[in-house]
Amino acid sequence: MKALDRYLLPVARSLVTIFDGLAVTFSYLFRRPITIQYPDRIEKPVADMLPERSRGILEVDLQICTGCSMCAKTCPIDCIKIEVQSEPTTKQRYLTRFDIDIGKCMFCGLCVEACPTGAIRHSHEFEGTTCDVRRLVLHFVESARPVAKPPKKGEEPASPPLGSIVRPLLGTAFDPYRPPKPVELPRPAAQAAPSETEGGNI
Amino acid sequence: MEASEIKKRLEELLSSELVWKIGEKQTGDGWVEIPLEKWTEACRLARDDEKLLFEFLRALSGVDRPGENNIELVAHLFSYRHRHAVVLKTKVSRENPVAASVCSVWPAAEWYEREIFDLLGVNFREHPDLRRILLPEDWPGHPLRKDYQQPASYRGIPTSRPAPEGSAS
Amino acid sequence: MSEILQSSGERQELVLNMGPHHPSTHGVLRFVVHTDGEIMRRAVPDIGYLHRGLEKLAEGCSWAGYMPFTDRVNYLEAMFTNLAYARAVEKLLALEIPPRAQYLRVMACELNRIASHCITLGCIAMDLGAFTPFVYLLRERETINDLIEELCGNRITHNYMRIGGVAFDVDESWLKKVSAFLYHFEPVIAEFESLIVANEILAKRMAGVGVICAADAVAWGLVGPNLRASGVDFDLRRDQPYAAYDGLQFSVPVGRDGWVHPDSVVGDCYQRFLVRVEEMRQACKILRQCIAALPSGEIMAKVPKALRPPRGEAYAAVEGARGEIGCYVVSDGGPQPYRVKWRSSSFSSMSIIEHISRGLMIADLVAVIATLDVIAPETDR
Amino acid sequence: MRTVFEYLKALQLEPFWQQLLAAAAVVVIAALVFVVALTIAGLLVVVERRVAGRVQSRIGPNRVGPLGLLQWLADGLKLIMKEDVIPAAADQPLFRLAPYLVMVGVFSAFASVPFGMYLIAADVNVGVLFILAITSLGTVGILMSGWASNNKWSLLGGIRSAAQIVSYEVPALLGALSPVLLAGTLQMSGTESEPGIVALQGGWPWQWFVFRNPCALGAFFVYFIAAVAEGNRTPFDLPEAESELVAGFNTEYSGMRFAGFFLAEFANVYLVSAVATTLFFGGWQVPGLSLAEQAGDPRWIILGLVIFVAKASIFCFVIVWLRWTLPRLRVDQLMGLCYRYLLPLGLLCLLGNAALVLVASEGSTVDWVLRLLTLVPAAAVLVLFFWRVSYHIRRVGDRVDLDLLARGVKGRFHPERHRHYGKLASPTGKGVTQ
Repeated sequence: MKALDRYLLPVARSLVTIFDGLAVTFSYLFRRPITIQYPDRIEKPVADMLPERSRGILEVDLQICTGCSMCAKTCPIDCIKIEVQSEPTTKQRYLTRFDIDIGKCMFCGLCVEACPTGAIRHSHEFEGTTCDVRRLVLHFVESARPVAKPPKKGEEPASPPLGSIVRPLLGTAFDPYRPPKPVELPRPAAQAAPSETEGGNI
Repeated sequence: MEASEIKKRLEELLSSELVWKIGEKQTGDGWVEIPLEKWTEACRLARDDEKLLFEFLRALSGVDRPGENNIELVAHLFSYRHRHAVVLKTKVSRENPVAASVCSVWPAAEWYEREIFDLLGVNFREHPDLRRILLPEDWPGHPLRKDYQQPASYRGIPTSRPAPEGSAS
Repeated sequence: MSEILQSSGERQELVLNMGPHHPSTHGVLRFVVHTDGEIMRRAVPDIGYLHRGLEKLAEGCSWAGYMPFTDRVNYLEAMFTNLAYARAVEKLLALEIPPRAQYLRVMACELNRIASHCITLGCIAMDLGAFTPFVYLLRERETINDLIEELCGNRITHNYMRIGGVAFDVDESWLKKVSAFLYHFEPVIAEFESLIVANEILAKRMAGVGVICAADAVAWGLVGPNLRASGVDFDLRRDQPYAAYDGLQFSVPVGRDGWVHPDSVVGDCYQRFLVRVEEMRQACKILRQCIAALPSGEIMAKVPKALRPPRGEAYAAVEGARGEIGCYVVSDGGPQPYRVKWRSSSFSSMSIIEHISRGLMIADLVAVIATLDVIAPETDR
Repeated sequence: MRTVFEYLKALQLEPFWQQLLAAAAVVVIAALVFVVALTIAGLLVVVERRVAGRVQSRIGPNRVGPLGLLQWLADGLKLIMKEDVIPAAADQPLFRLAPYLVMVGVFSAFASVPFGMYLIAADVNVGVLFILAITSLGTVGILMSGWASNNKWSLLGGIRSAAQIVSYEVPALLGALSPVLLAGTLQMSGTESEPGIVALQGGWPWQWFVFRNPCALGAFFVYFIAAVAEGNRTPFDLPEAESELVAGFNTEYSGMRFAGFFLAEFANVYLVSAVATTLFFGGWQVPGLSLAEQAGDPRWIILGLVIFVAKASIFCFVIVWLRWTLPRLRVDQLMGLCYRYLLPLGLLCLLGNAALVLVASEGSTVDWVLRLLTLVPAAAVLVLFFWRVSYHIRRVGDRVDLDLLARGVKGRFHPERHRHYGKLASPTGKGVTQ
């Protein structure tokens, strides 16, 4: 009988298990599919769907950036470059360059933790496709801006909505690459002071 | 068994004086220093002895110490039956790094030693199949050495991408 | 066609090049397979295609700056590699971790274990021809990834743990979402079992194939589910408890003869498959206990900003989804790690494939690779 | 006036014009059948991807044409425009010839598939034999493509498929012999004057050959499993097992040639289901009407066509459904199944049929007992199946669209909608319905 068992038992087992497996797959014909038909058939843009802590493309709120370049120091792959030039006459320090190379950034979030005033933060943007790798370097400073004072506890300025700073910089995938315009210091006096760059380890 | 008892046991088996060391502030793991010529014998005893039974080679790693001009071979051992662990270390000179292979003791060591040969350049005697495991056969140099210079290109392929104009570094 | 049939003494041998771009080698692995018709003489693995030099990279980063790189050691188990590195450095610093952080670490790891097992079990079923279970488990994995994304901001490369604790805290709504997921997921495991686990074709394809006895498993350094499937009852979480595991009750599944299918032997592919299905259920049990017993309090120990661990070395091991993930850290007192060595489970399970591949058929080699759960990035680091 | 040629003969033209018109009629009918088979194969590709999608809780192609029904046209165009690469070291003539052989093997078998009462290209009196013979021509094509693409994987794929198709011919034939035995003729369709296999069956299930006696039911299973294996469909799709042999014998093919293999595979799926409905499930017979009534009114013939297509598509669904549920067999298990299980079962059913035909003459009480003996268990299995399906839906919850992050999107995991939301998971609590 042993041989007969070895011959017939697999048949019985396979009939039962295949029957049950087919029942499971057949039951899925009556359930709703879970596909999100990105990018066109979704109720709201995906950036609004992402959770609050989601780490998207970095953006910098220059109103509260004190130019301390703590973020540039903690970044393990040095993809943040900051230049602060001081106006010789008025000793006012100006932010003349704040670039983040999103092509190298690995969205680890260490810079956001290191920033004392919370100027740099992760937006929920992720659609940063471009045809030119040079456009992946985001230049946040167009014209020299005076470096902000660290805000007092009470009255921080209202921070712009998440993603509003970086979305115009990203533009669309087919925008041509335009080299950033060199940023000059505002020149109350006649000649421009020699620039001494501090911070931003190259 | 505690680390010190294991060391004493090893000393009895090897019948030679061994040194037990630990980090600067007594934090981290301590290890037992084994002279290079007794390395295979110590490993075999550690595996076969009734009281030790280290049949599981957890990890075999190499640490390059150009300061003391040697390369350390670090073996983390563990015993499933006695549930205790030990760290054995030996030093290989940096000029002609040759060590005895422990493949005969643990088959797992075969690939670990091939990796140490590949990344640190330590040759192992009587290793069944010593050749590079991770890097291509004709890769110049051993990357994990402290004085390793990354070659500019390999067979005409540049090994680093120039940062796009305007990027940080 | 002449170069195909290399004559090697008595019978000609077909040398097949399986990989590096082959559908059943997960990631980029290559096997030079010497076959005689369908039966394999030897399958020589060739690794290194995904070697990124993570150990060399550590010598260039600061202690805290290396944490994002630990996610990339094994992209399916980012939490476990984070935890291994964090525990190694904490061992060097002799740091005391607040209990809430310990429980958060356990919860994050168990969620990651379920996600990793979903991929593994799905891949095993897909490699043997059944594509649907893979999609079901991927759908569940999407839900876990959403949970983790809400916890730490990233779906795969979490970078959630810090030396001395965790980066983000959880609130009540997140715990409720995890509970809702558990209520939803446990019946899905039962459905997966009725769909494919007991399936006679799958059982016939895996029972008695690629048998690894306990002695071989230990000698070749197999760990985790592969080791337990070979009958060795060892689990780091229970036998050397770390984080908050000592207070939790869970059973460790171990392979045994005739489990679910009479032809199945200890240490064969089918046992490795079953051990992982049972481990998913145990991970749910652990998650339930963590939700109930989550203490309140700090989530980060006091750690100086510029970290300089004292000179010395430390090895910390964590029970990952594929077994023990060890991180051996050497410090010379400087701001940068002197040497970091990753003990990866895929490296050792890859080395045993050549040993057990004699006499298997090509279809069995696919089953062996899938059940040993070899991941290319973790093998090459 | 049953066939086109009788109609032409009635025109009494001179013999020259007579033959010319007959030849033209043959060409037109052949082209018609080929176009019908191509569109059916194309539609089947879309049906498979939709069913696969739905089974895997995703959507499947729904963008090209209404409900994605024109997707196969889009694929066809893409494949036509794609570059048709021929490997340098390939055996050129064989490489080019292989897809045509495989297509000829499958599409020519559609000649004797009875879509309706008179709607059959060639109702030859050896219909069943013709179909089973011509489909094995595909083996030559597959072997040729395996060898010619000078690729080790395709070689393995080609050899495996040759072994598989040849060995599964035998059980397929045995399975197909039972209805031939019950009908007493090889002719597929036939009319009331010269009865064929479909004509001898009735419209109602108890009149079908499959429920004539338990052995006939067994013969159906043997035929169906063997025919699925011959079509290289899962769980027997060894020759192009993606995970092992990359893509088996059609690894090196691209563009129109790959489309040839692809359409041939799906045409074969429809062919198998068409033959299964004809032999076992009373093809185009309209239930409740005798043959004479059906022959009289063309509307009944159209209804017969609809019934035939419905039954055939049920079997197509089953073949597609098998593919997305079952894993793949290993080569030796595949051969073992054929010789150790299908062959003996096929022989047993054939002998059983022969004996029962002797014992139970048409319409006698023994005959009715045998019919009930097979119809009742089959119905019971069906009811059990649907109960099991509802059990699976109840167990995991009828709707898998729980949207965890309340992204307001229909298709995800909604924790709020989960019936146990709000309560923290109890440490020892089991799942919802364990």
